[in-house]
This record gives sequence, structure tokens and C-alpha cells, in this order.
Amino acid sequence: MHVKIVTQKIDTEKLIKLVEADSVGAIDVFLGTVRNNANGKNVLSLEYHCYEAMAQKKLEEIVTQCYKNFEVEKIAVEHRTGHLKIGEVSVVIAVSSPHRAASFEACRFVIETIKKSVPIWKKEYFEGGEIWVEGYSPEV
Amino acid sequence: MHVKIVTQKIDTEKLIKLVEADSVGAIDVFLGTVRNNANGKNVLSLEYHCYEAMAQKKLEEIVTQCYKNFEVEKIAVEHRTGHLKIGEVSVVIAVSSPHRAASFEACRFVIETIKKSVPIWKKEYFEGGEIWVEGYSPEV
Amino acid sequence: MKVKVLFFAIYKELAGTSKIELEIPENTNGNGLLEILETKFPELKKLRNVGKLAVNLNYVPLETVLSNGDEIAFIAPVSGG
Amino acid sequence: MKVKVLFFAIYKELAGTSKIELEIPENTNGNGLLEILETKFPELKKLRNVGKLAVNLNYVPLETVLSNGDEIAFIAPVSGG
Repeated sequence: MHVKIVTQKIDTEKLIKLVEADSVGAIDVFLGTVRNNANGKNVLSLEYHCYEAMAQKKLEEIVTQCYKNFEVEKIAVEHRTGHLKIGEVSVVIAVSSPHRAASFEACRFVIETIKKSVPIWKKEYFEGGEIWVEGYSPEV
Repeated sequence: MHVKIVTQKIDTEKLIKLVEADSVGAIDVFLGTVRNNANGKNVLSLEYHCYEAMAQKKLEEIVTQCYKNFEVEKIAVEHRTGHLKIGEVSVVIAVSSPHRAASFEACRFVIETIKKSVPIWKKEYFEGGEIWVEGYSPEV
Repeated sequence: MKVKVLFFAIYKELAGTSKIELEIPENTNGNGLLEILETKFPELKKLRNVGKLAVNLNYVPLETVLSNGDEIAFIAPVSGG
Repeated sequence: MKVKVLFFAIYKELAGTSKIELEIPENTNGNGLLEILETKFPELKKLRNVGKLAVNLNYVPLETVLSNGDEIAFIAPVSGG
């Protein structure tokens, strides 16, 4: 398992290499990118803050759960924090598995669970203001 | 739309770049890789043959259907043919979309449909023999 | 009339060639062409009921009547990806 | 007893600080700590009923009784990814 909170550009190719293995037939990779609009507003940039120690722990828990729930081979996740421009990549999740269904399902599970329970927050900067984006309320 | 049958190593990073756009919030990338086993046999390598003109046409039809069925932004697909070693990448599908569900669903749709209807065949080389893999019968 | 038949993968191995041009009677359909091919390449009988018919890059039913100049292939179950 | 409270994102902006160390009575729970914090940082009242309680990197119910040395954070609805 490779799980990391980073402040620099994520190297997607590196994460893919990390999940390669001879027993692997499928790799699914998800990239979250900064979109130029949200709720009808023109977004100029996004700022990601995080509770780093807890985010790291939660990400590791999510990946551990994936290994239990899906027939996956290897998982690599990096989430970037700081101020990101439009088009920049905020998160990369790479999952490898012998058969393709598991890669797709586990990769989707990781991003959905990140958005529900990992203490990372983003602030949108748009023309005329800034706002903390309200996401899911993490379940206790 | 970028759709190509190639005989050399696929450049995943290039395909990802091709689907980037300011309006994109999610990119899903699927890589098919050559696995070292199948049906309990030790696989040594795979050889991909294809009916190139028809495969190209079918891939373009699949991508066109994706643009209709899913809220995706851009799609790039390359399928490699020839003799591939264990671990090498046979196909890469990159799909971008404003919201993540569409990327995952369209990417999955492309690979499932390739496996059902695109005239590409693989032969497994294993210890002591070789065999054409029987896939789906394409529906008329 | 004249048609072009392409062989791929298992078809190519059994026919021993990747392509032939063939004179066939007017109104021959896919099934009829297959019978002609099985006479020329008896090994192809091993694939009976296996292949789908493609004419000019599209899948069509085996009952489809062929036309002069058609590019034809029998498509074994595909296994790409 | 002494606890450490961390503030992130909207909590940090409203509290005007990212961290404080605090003396609180024995047997204080999450709700009790929140009341103490709202007295020190009245702006935090704006977030009442918004945050989940995290103690030592785990989400726990607001009724959880705190211990000396705990690292505590109130987690606004997350929006990463």
C-alpha cells in the first residue's frame, strides 16, 4: 500500500508503476482535477486544507478495507493539498487486480469514501469571493 | 475523440493529457495488462491480432455511443497489437467528465464493449503450447 | 461477381492464408459463401457455427446476400482488451 | 486535565488560530468541550451542529468523555477528492 498526502504535483505514472505486478490484468486509475465551475459559479482556483495525521490514517484505513472487500492486488493513493489551479490534479488513485471488475469497484470505493470521511476540505475561489465547500458530514 | 490501434508501447500520460480540459473534474483511466496466468495455466506471453480497419471503426462507434450515453467530456483509446510480454499494457482508455460517475461508467462501458465486439483476438503462449483465447461471440 | 475474403486469427491459421479474392454466384449469402470456403479450405469446417459475418466492416446476419466488391470476414469470438 | 484542540479549515478561520492547549474539568465530554470553546471563540457558535468530533485521529460520538492528553478536532463536513 502506498498512501501519501503531498504538496507538489502528483506523478500519475509513478503511481501506476507502483501497482504493476505480473499477476495483474487490469489497472484502474482515477484522477480528480480542479474544474473551472461549480454550482453555476466561475471557479478560479481551489485551496485544499487537511488534518494531515488523521487524513493519512483514514486513507490507510480505506485502502485496508479495499484489500478485504475486493480482489485487488495493489493500491496507491496520493492526495495533494495547497492552492491548486484549474486543471491541476488533486488526487490520484491507482488500483490493480487480476480481473477488471475489482479494479473499477475498489477505485470507485476509494474516491467515494475519501469524499465522505477523510478530513480534507476545499475552498473555492471565484470571481468576487471565496467559500468553504460543504461536503458530506462524516459519519461517526 | 482519439482512437488508435498501435504496435508500440502505449503512452498513458499522453492519453491523459488528451482528455484534460478546464471543465473536467474527473478522469478515469483503464489499463489492460498481460497477466501471467489464465485458467490455471502459466502464461508466458500474449499475441494480439486484429482486423484493423474494422477494429478502428468499431472503437470509434463505441466512443461515439459513450458521448451520447454519458456526460463525458473527452475520450482517448489506444489498443496495442502484436506480441506482448507479461506486464505489458495492451489497452488504455482515458475518459474525462465534469463529475466522476460518468467517467467511471463510460470507461467501464468502453472496455466491456471492446471485449464483446471489437475484432481483436489474443493467443496465449504457455508452457507446452499456444491457444487462441475464446472470448465473447460478437452479437450481430 | 467477385468478393474479397479476409482471414484473421484462428481463421487465418486454418485457411493458411490471410486473404483471397473469389468469384461467387450472384445472390450468394453468408452461409453460401461459408460453404464455398469450406470446400476450398476444409479445415474451416472446424469453425462451423463459430464465426459471425462481417461485410464491409459491419456485423451482419449470415443470411445477408452479398454484393460484388464486398469485403468479407468471418469473426471468431473476440478476446481483445 | 489538559487537552490539545486543533482547528482546520472553517474552524480555523472562525477561531483565528490553528491550535490551543486547554485545561478542562475531568469527565468533560465532546459537547462540554464545545461549550467551553464557544465561550473562548464566540464565532464558533456559527458552526453549532455542524462538526463531528475526532479524538486521537478517530471519529467518536460527541458524548465521548475526554481524557488527559487527548488530541481533539471538530471536523466540518469534508470536501476533499
